[in-house]
Order: sequence, then structure tokens, then C-alpha cells
Amino acid sequence: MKITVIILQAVLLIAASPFISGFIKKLKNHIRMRKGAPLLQPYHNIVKLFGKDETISKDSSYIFRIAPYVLITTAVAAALLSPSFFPSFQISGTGDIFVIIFIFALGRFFTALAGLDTGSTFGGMGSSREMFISALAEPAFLVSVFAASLAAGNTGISSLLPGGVFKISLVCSGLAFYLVLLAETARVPVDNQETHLELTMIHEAMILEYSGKSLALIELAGHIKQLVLLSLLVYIFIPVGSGTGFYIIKIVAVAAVTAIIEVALAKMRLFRVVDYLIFSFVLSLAAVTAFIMGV
Amino acid sequence: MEIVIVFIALLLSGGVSFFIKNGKKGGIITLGGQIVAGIFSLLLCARTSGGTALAVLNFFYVDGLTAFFLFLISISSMATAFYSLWYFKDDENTGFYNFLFNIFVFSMYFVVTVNNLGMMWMAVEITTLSSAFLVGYRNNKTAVEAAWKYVIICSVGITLALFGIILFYYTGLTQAGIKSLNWTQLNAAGNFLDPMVVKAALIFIIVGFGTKAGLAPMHNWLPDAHSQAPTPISALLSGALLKVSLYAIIRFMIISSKSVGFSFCGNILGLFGIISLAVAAFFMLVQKDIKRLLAYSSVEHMGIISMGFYFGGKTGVFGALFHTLNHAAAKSLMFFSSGVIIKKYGTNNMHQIKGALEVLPFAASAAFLGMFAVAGLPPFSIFMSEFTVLYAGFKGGFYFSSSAVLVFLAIIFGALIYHFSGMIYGKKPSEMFRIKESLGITVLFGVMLIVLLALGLHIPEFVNTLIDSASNVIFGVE
Amino acid sequence: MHIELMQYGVLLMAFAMVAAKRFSALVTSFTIQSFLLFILTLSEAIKTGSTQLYILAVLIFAIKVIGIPVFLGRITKKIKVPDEMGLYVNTTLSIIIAALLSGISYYFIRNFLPSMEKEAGIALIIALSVTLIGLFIMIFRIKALAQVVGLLIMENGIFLAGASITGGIPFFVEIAVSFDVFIAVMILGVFVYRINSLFTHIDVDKLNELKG
Amino acid sequence: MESFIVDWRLSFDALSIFFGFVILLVAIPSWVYSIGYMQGLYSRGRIRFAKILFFFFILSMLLVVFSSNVLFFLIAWELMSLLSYFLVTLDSHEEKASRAGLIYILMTHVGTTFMTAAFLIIYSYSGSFDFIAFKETCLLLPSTIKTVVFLCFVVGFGTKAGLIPFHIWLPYAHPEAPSHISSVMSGAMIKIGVYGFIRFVLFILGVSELWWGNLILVLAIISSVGGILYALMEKDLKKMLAYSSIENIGLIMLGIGGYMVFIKMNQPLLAVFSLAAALYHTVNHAIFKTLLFMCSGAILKTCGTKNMEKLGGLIKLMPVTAFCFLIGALSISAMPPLNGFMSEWLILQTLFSGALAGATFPKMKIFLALLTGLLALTGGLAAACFVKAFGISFLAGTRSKKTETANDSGWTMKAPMIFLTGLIFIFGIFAAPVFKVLIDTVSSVSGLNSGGAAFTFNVMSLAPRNNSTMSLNSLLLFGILVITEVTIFAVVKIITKKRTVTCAHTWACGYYRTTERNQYTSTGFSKPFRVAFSFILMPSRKLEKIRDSHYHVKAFKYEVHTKQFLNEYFYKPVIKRLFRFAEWSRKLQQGSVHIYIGYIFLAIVFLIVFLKRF
Repeated sequence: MKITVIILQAVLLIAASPFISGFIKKLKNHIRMRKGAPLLQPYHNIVKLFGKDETISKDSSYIFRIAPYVLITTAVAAALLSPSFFPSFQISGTGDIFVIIFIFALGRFFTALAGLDTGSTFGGMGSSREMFISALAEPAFLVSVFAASLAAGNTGISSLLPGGVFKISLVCSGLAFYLVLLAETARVPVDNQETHLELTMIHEAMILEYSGKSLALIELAGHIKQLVLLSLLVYIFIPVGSGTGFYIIKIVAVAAVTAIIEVALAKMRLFRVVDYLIFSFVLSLAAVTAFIMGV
Repeated sequence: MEIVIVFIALLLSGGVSFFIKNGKKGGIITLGGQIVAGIFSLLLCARTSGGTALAVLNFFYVDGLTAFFLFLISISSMATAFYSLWYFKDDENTGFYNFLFNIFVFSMYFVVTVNNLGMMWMAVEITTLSSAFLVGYRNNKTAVEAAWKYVIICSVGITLALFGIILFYYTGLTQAGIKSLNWTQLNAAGNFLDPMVVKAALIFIIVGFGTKAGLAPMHNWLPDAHSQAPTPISALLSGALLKVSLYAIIRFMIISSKSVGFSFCGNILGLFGIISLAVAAFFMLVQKDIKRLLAYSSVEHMGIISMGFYFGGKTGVFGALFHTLNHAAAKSLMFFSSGVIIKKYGTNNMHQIKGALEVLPFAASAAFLGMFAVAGLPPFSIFMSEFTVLYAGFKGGFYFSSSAVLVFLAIIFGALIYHFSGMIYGKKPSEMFRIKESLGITVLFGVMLIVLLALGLHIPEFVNTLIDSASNVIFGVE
Repeated sequence: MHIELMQYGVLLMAFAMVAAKRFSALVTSFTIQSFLLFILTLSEAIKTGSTQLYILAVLIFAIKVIGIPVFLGRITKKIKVPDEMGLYVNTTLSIIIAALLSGISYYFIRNFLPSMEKEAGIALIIALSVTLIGLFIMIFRIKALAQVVGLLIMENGIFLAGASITGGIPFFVEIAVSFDVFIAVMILGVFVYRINSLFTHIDVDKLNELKG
Repeated sequence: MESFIVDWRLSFDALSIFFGFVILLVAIPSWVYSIGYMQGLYSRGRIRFAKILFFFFILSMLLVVFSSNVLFFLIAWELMSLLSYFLVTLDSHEEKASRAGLIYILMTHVGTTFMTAAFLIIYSYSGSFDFIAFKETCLLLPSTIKTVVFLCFVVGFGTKAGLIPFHIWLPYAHPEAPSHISSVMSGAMIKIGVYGFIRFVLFILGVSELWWGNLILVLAIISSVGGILYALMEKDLKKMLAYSSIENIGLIMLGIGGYMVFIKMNQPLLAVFSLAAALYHTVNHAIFKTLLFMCSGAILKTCGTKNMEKLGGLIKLMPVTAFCFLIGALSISAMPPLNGFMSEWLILQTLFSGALAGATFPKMKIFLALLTGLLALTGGLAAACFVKAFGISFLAGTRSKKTETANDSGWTMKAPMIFLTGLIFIFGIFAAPVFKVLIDTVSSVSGLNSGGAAFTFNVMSLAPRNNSTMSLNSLLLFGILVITEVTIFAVVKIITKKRTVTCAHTWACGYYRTTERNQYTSTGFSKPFRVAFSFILMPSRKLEKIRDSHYHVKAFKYEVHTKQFLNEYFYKPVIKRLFRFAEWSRKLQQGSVHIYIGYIFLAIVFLIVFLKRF
């Protein structure tokens, strides 16, 4: 019973995840006074890509072939582990939120390798930058969760779920987490999913050589990851209301905020990102301090 | 009676070898003389090391301390004779060399066995005079220069020591009414001596004999002499001679301890010891000549020994004496092996010696291992003795000086490994090829290494008793 | 009384040697000093009437008054080097320093050996200052032979000490010491020869091949 | 002097047995590996010599961990250093090797000096060299002495373990040594330093101040971040691994420092956890670092270079090595569910739980949070570093002619690699039983109880506080990953049955094809990090144009170097000063006999004047 529910919610999450991206795109275009692609465009893309033949580089090895599968696996596994529609159902004995972070790292590891595998300069550049940003994002990511779990007294997801009450510490850490989220999901101001401009792209550069089903998998993985992170955010850092309804509302709200930010801000230079991430790290440390001061 | 035989043997071999031109034959005779003398002196050790002192016709006096030094001299003289046999095997008219060699050893035996302090003084002077020609043996500019410095400086030192001896005699005469310089009598009357006079005397004696023992800042003759003398002589100088003059100091220290205590002598020795360590450490860092390097390391080790006396206590003295033994063995090994290398490369300059390991595998590895032994790495025995000395320091609460010793030792280790890894490793000069090494010498190296190793891992019983009886004499334990 | 006189004479000679510029003068004054020592010993012998001291006196005369000066003279003839022995410090300063040294020995004896009876004290002071002066000459005179003589002066000083404060240290020790000195001088002489033949000079300060 | 007769008895307690196990775990595969490795690289005689040395080296390490007497310990310790020195300089005619050996032996000797001082200080109180006697004495030591001894131990063992700032020998010695030696040194020998630290500081000296622990934590985190940063900058494969050893030692010391801190925060349970985690990482690091060194050794043997810029595309030529390296890289950068992940996760957990538990230590909370953050940074950098290592040297096209000859080496070299790769999986998937054993080890040695850590089969539930329910089942995690993988793979296969896969050259922006000229280099890969961390790395770049005419530039020459902070600003100046002083001091001995006599004179006068002082 329980296991079926868990799988069900994972599937739901997977199914829903492209929608969020579509929603954000749509909203952005709206704000820009454009018509924009339909809400369900991401689904169309994925289906289309699954329908296409694939071309891969001669220079590449099996790493290049398996990387998409590893990536999607990690995403799905994360989806299985993380709370979403029915937060009360959790797989027990799979560690804590740290584990989810590490799992994402696994996926990234392989994508980066794949980026290098083709021998194209873009790929290398992309993976280099990706690893750079993620390495800098990691501390903020962990410490913000750390701050939140100080309240919960445990890093186990189920014990994190009830969330605290609104406190400065929680807000700070939530903000830090959100900044990291933007970085991790390749959004403005760190990266820009829409451009394929050689010198600015990061995540896109890494997967430039992919086509067909592999690309589909990668994109799907991206959507899933985004939704997982969002759900973690809303469950841990936004302790208002409970139940599936509230969950969806909160997700949509955060997505909307993201869209607005993407429109409002411009992409940063690569080395400005350092400051950005360090800021979020400091913010999370501030959260810890605030928690200790009891505010 | 053994003593007499010892001296006769040495005189005989000296006299005979004087008339033999052929290096090999003369060397063999010398070696024979050393072996006979060595065996008998070892017998003497065996008889007296139990702590039973015996006096021979009121002229010679042999007790535990003497036994220890007899052991030292006999072993190192035998080894050196064996080595010099190889070293001079294809030289001609080495008669003079062999003669002086015997006289030199003779005088060292004489120093440690004679009872009368005046005679002892004279014997020490004779060691200088006899080894002067050995140092200047090669009779080129540098050799003569070294010899000159050696004689002049040592004579000055010794002369000062004589002044101290006279002061001793004076207080013995006035306070205790002894009209003789016999150590036994003076020692017996030790309590009556006038402390101030004794202190005044000790200053001159320590400086005087310290000059000969190579304590800084009176050590300057030492590197010159060691670097210019033929290698066997260098070995004998630092293996035995330095210790012999230390022996003289110890004798006076014993007498004075009755009236002024060990601390006075110990403090002065400690001062010189720490200076010696410092000087050695820094001069070794920037040394070019391998034999000078080894000479400075001798200075260092004399420093450690005197630090042992400074820290005092049974432990300190034990460490010092044990260190004396180890240093004799290790340093002889070093001189022997590096002598082989020098002979092959034809230079003392360490920057010109490269890749010795490929040219002379055995000698080079012996030198390298010996270097680690000298630097005081376990499991070699010098580690144990240094450890003992340092322990005495820490136990006695000399935290600073002991730490200083540790630091200097570290620097010295650095210097040694820096120079030696440069020589042993690296590419060999293209014109050199691996040569067959003399078996005897290789065996000698092996034996010495094994001795060092064995002493390091476990102190055998007879050595223990030897040292213990020696320290008993020092502390006046009957 | 005349004993003190002799002792002062020895000291005076030491000063004379400090003042000496030329080597021959040095040797001469050394001879005189040794002669004074001989007189001292002789008078001691006459006083005590012990044969040992007689023999000793004869020995001193033979070695220090005759033997060594002659030997030195022959060396100087053999090696044709100018008679001046280079000075590091000029005569006046040397004398001042020598006086200082006597002062040091005075201070030393008076402060550290107060227990000593007076005349022995004076003798010791003189002996010590002579020794130190010998040392001084060894340090501040360039030529090799000067150093030899300096060594001999130190020897004399110590002999003075031995003779005057202890009435002669044991007989055979004295003998041994004197012979020892003689041998030492011989050997040093040999080395002076060698130096001269190898370097064509006997300026010891130029012997600085070996350093560091 | 019976006290100096060494007592040669061995003692086997849980800790030493654990470390003995680690040593053998590293040594035996390396032994097998060395058979194939040394063949053809060295002359026969040298190989025999090396084998003998190797044997005694291992023996000495075992003696160190099993000795029960300080003197014995010290002797074995020095023997170990000496033998490893000879092994490092095995190809002795190489200038670089002998230099590396020189630096190595110097540093270790400095360490030993400090250790000796510490031992002697304690011994001068205890009067016996036995461990138990030491332990008893240390309870009574005055606190200042205790602190001195502690600092001596930190320097002494830190040097051997390669803790920053005593690490400088490590990046020289490990790369220069033959690969099987590097693997033993990195896998086992530096762990002996850790052993010594645990044995003497934790269990004999005892933790008496909170700041001791904090000091260790700080050093540890500096080592991990600094180590991995320098590793990231390296393009020499083995040097990179050496630096990453520094990082991992840092992680281990993090656990140990945690122990010390938690003891003072009276959280015995956490202390046990922390130390157990450290031990866990010790064994893990032993496994994968040995493996990685073996792989790089294989590359070095077939390609004759360990410079990543010259490698590339090896995955097709030497698949087995590539696979082993990949697994090792994944594990060392803490990818679930491999063993590296498990131990790093545990260390994280203990730090975190410490922050929870230390209610009375608010400052510690922030400190630990900071540590967690930096630990995360280390993880990220490690991932980047090993992506670079694997990606540049194994993937894409070849970068130079050297790789043409590359091929998988013989079984004697392959077998140990595969064996260790298997171990990586086993130690990852069956983490709980392993961790249980370690917990028992620690609690038996330290005498602290380990209740509250409940271990059902393969489910390790960390319960620093009883109300927490969080638990990790590594097998389950592995299962989930595998099952999802398989299902997804199946699904995708079904969907895209009819789709074809065509192969073509990588698009090279309009060139004919990508060549070694326009592939991404390791230097390029690490560029962003170099810029971001320029305040530590102090990079200096040299760019020169080689032009045949004023208008036409034939070629570019681009060099970039990163400085070693400590070398530049501490070690080199000190050495230089030392030598300069020595040179100056030679003036004291200019060869003039007059001056020499003058020294004697001065000595006399000095003593006369200060007679009363003596």
C-alpha cells in the first residue's frame, strides 16, 4: 500500500514537473507582453525528442551514452525520496536530505563527464563551469538545510516536514536555499536556459552534443530536479498550511516568483556568480546564528 | 703485566716497520702489532672491568674507566690498522708512516694507563707530536699548513693544561701535603683540596685538554687536520684521540668532584658542548669538503658527549660514555667508506662526487647507512646514546638546552642527508665505471654496521658492565 | 729576596720580548729569561741541596739557555727570511696590552686564590702573566718562529710557576716536560723548514688555504 | 641502565588490529601489483632490492601499530621512514627523485624530533616506556606540560600524516616514488600518522582542553580545502592524487577533532560516532587511493607520462583501468552509494549532531555549521577535480602521440585493481555492518559506551538523541538506484525501439574535426577555480607570442603557475635564512692560526672573568 503510494506520488511528480517549467516560461512571456509558447510545450518537446533519431560523436565513449540514464535515474530517485503530494508517505531508511543532495551530485558528475567526452570545446567549457558553480553552491545548499534542521533537531526528511514557525532564521535559510535553487536549476541570474550563446551558456553547453532520446531524458531530468527542489523548499522553509492543496499553491507561487525574477534580472558574469553564492552561504550562516540567538 | 706487553708489542712493530719500504709488508706488521696490543689490552679490560683496579709498579694504574678507554683505543686502532693496510697497499716507503702510527697508538695507550698526571700530560703532548707528521704526511702545502695549525694550537692548549696541573699539585701539596702527581693519591685526598684553586685549575685544564678534544671554540685545528691527514689517521684522530683527551678531563673531573662537585666541571663542559653543537650545525650546512664535514660532525658528537656530562647524573654519564663508544665506531666507518669514495673520485669536494652508488655500491651504501647512524637515526646505536643523553637533560630539567640540542641535531641531520644524498645518488660521471671492491674492506664495513645495529637494538652485557664500571669510577662508587 | 728579583726579571724579559721588533732580539731576551730561570732553580737547589734540582738546573741550562737558542739561530740562518717578525699591533699598544694581561692575572690570583701565601701569590701572578704574554706573542706576531718562541715563553712561565710555588714539581715529570719541550721545538723547527720550502715564506697569516 | 633495554613485546588491541588490517589491505594488492609493474621499468637486481625493501617497509609499519612500548614504537617508526625514503629514491639516478626523497626525509625527521621531545618529556615523569605507564602518568601531568606535549604530537604526527601546514613533503614524495610505493605510502603510511595521533593524543595523553579539538578541526578543514584546491590545479596525475590524499587526511582528522571536541562537550556517544566515522574514512581512503594510484601507475607504465595534458581517449585503449579509475573517482568524490559517500555522510552527520547536541556551546554550533559548509565545498571541489582527472585523461580524443601505445596491462596489475574496485562497492553497500564493527572497536579502546546506535541488518540508524528516527540503509539506497535505472532503461528502450543511432564526428565549429589542438585542457578546466581562489593560489601567467614576422604570429606560448603559499612564505625563507646565516658564520674561521689561538685566549679570559658563575 505505502510503497504504491510512494511510487504513485513519484510518478505524479515526474508527470507534473514539465508543467512547472512551461508555466514559468509562459508567465515570463506574459510579463514581457508576448504570447509565448503554450503551457504544455515542454511535454511536446519531450515527446518530439523521443520520436527523433539520435546522432552521437565518434570520439565519445559509453560514458556519453549512459550519462543521460544516470542523470534521469538520480532525478527519479530524488523524486522517490523527497516529499511532494502526499508528504506523510516516505521511504524509511534512506537517510536524509543530505542524501538527496549527494544524489543530485552523482547525476551532475556524469553529465560533466559526458560534456568532456565528446571532445568538443563547448562541452569542456560547460562542464568546467557547471562543476565550478555547483562546487560553490554546495556549502550554501548544505548549511541552509543545516539551519533548518537545527530547529527540527534532525536532518531526516520526515522530521523536517512539519517545518518550524516563521522565524528570522527560517527566512534567511529559506532565502539562501532559494538562491541555490536558482543556481542549481540553471536559471537567471546564474545561467540562462533560453540562450545558446557560446560564451554565456553553462548547462546548455554541457549537453550541446545530445540529441533524440538522450536529450529528452536530460531535459526531463532537469524538470524533475527543479520540482523536487521546489517541493523541498516549500515543505521545509514555508511552513504555512499543509496538505496537497497548499502544496500545489505554494509551488505555483514560488514558480511565479522565479519567473518574475528571471524577467527582472539579467544574467551575471561568471565570476560575479561567486559573490552571489558566497552571499547565500553567508546568509545561511546568518540563519544558524539567528537560530542560536533564538529569533 | 699485559700493559708492558702491549707497549713492547707496539714499540717492536713500530721499530720493525720503520725499516720496511714496502707498504703492504709494513702494514701487515703494524696490523700484527695492533692486534697483539689490542688483544692484551682487551684481556686487561676483562680483568678490570669488574671494578677491580690494579696498579702496576706504581706507575701504571688501570681501573674501570681506563678499561673502557682501553677497549675503545684497541678496537679502533685495530680496525684502522686493517684499513690503512688496504689504504697504503700499493704505496712505497711507508716505513715512517707505520712507525709514527705505532708511536701514536702507543702514546694513546700510555695516556689512559699511566697513573701520574704529569706523565699523562706528557703523553698527550706526545700524541700531538707523533700525529703531527702523520697529519702532514702528504707534505704538500695544505697538509703542512694543517699540521702546523694542529701542532701550534694543540701545544698551546696543552701548555695551558700544564698550568692547571701545577695548580692541582700546589693545592695537593699545601692542603694535603702530597708530594706527588699520582692520580690515586690526589683522588684519595680530594676532599682536602682548596675549592677555589681547584676551580682555577679546572678552567685551564678543561680549556687545555678541551682544545685537544675538539670542543668549540678551540676546535679550529680539527677540521684542517682531519681533512688533510690520510684517511686512516683521520679515523684514528676522531675515533680515539679526541676521546683520549676527554679521558684526561674526566680524570681531573673526578678529583675535583670531591671538593667542588661535578656541577662546576659539568657547566663548563655544557657551555663548550652547546657551542660545539651550534658551530658544527652551521658549518656543516655549507661545507664542501667531505672530510671536513665529517670532522665537524666529530665536533658535534664531542659536544653531545660533553652535554651528557653537563646533564650529569648516572644517566647522563652513561649516555656520554656509550656515545663515546658509538661515535668511535660510526665515525671510523664514515671515514673508511668515504675514504674509499675519495680514493676513487680523487677529490674531497662533495659537489664533484655524484652517483657513488653506481660506481662503488658497497662503499657507497656503507657510507649512506653510516651517515644515518651518525645522524642518530634508530635503529642505530647512536640514537640510543643520544636518546639517553637527552633523557638525562629532560629529567634534569634542562628543558631549554635539551631542546636546543634537539634543534641542532635536526639541522645537522639535514646537512648530512643533504650532502650525502647528493653524493650517493645522481648520475655517475660518464668516464667512471663500476669497479670491483676489495672484499676485506667490504667485510669490515659490514661488521661495523652490524655492530652499530646490534648496539642500537640491545646493549650487550659486557658493554653494559664496561660502561657501568667506568661510571662507577667517575662517581667514586667502590 | 733575590728570588723575587729573579721573578721580576723574568717578567721584565717577557715585556722586553713584547717590545721586541726583530727576531734576534726576541731570541736573546728569551735566552736571558731562561738564564734567570736557571739561576732560580740553582739557588733553590743550593738552598735545599737536593741533587734532583741540581740536575734540573743543568738540564735547563743545557736545553733552554744553550740548545734552543742555538737551534733557533741556525734555523734563522738556514732560511733566509728578513729578521723582522711582522707585528699586528705596534710596540706601544703591545706593551699596554701586556700590562693589561698582568693586571688580569693579578685580579685573578687575588680574587680567586686569596688563600695563597704572599710570595707564592706574587710568583704565581708573574708566572701567569708571563704565560699570557707568551700567548699574546703567539697571537700578535706573524712569523712562524715567533710563535715557536711564544710557546717557549709560555713554557717558561709555567716552569716558573712550578718551580716557585711548589718548589719544583716531581723530578721525572720536570725532566719529561723539558725533553718534551725540546722535542716540540725540534718538530716545530722541521715544520718551519717545510713551510719555508713550500711557501718560500714563514708568514703564518698567509697560511689560510683551509677555512670554513 | 636497564630502562633503556627495549622491550620488544607486541600488543594487539582493537585499534592496532584495525590499522594492521588497513595496512595489509593496501599492502597485499600493491605487492601483487608491483610484480607486474616493476617488470621492464627496473633492472632485475633493483627489482629484487625493491621487493626486499618493500617487505621490510610493510613489516615496520605493522611493528609500529603493534608495538606496546614507546621506544619500540619510535624505532619502528624511524625504520619505516628510512625504508620508505629508500623506496622513494628507488630510481636513484633521477635528480627529481633524490630531491623529493630529501624533502621527505627532512620533514619526517623534523616531525620525529618533536615526537622524541614529547616522549622524553613524558618519560622524564613516568620513568617507563610502557604505554600503560605513559597513560597513567599523563593523568598527573601539569597542564602546561600537557599542552606542550600535545603541540609536539600535533607537529610530529601531523607531519607524517601530511596535515597542512606540515604537508609539503607529500606532493613531492608520492609522485616520485614508484606507483606501488606511492599507493602504499598514500594508502597506509600516512594513516600511521593518524594512528599515532589517535593512540597518543586521544588515548594516552587524553583530551584536556576544548581548544585542542578546535585546533585540530581547523587544521583539518584547512587541509581538506587546501589539499583539494591544489589537487584541482595539478595536471600531473600522481601529484593530483597526492594532494587529494592531503584532503582526505583532512577529512579523517575532522572526525578525530570531532571526537576531541565532543569529549569536552561531554557527548561520549557522539565522540564514539565521530571517531568511528574517521576510521571508516581511513579504510575507505586506503582502498580507493590505492586503486587510483595503481591506475595512474598503469597509465604511467604504458604511456610513459603522468601529465594529463598529454593523455586522453584512454577509455577505449585501456577499458579495465578506465572503469576502475571511474569507480575510484566516483567513490573519492563521495557519490552514493559507494563507500566514500558513506563515510563522508557519516562525518557530516556527526558534525551536525554535535551542533544539535551542544546546547551549552552556542559558539560551537556556528563553528560546526561553518565546518559543514566547508566540508560541502570540499566535496564539490573533489567532484570537480576528479571529473577533470577522469574526463581529461580518459575521455575524448587523444592529446598526444604518447597514448598510441597504451593498452591494458597484465593480470598481475589488473587483478588487484579489480579486487579493490569490488571492495569499494562492498564497503559502500554493506556500510552498516562495517560501521558497527568500527563502533565496537572505538568503544572498546576508548571505554565509552556506544548504546543508542541500533544496528539491525544493514540499517544504520544514527540516534545521537533518542527521539530521532533518521536512518540510512545503504543497500536499500543502492536498490532504489538500480531498480529505477533498470526500469527507465527498459521503458526508454521500448519507446524508442525503431529509432536509429548514427555516429558522426563532433561538430568542431566548421573545422574538419576536433584535434588535440582544440580540445579542452586540464588547465582550461581548472581556470574558473584558479580565478575564484586566486587569493590562495596566487596564479602567475606568462603569455608570449612567437612570430616570424611583425604581422604573423606563428604560435602562442602560455604558461600559468600557482604558488604554494606555505613554501613561498614560510619554508623557503626559513631555509634561505638558515643557509645565509651559515655562510656568514664561516667568517669566524678564516684560516688564520693567530685568530684560532685568540679564541683559546678568549675562552680562558671569559672563564676567568665569569669563574664565579659556574
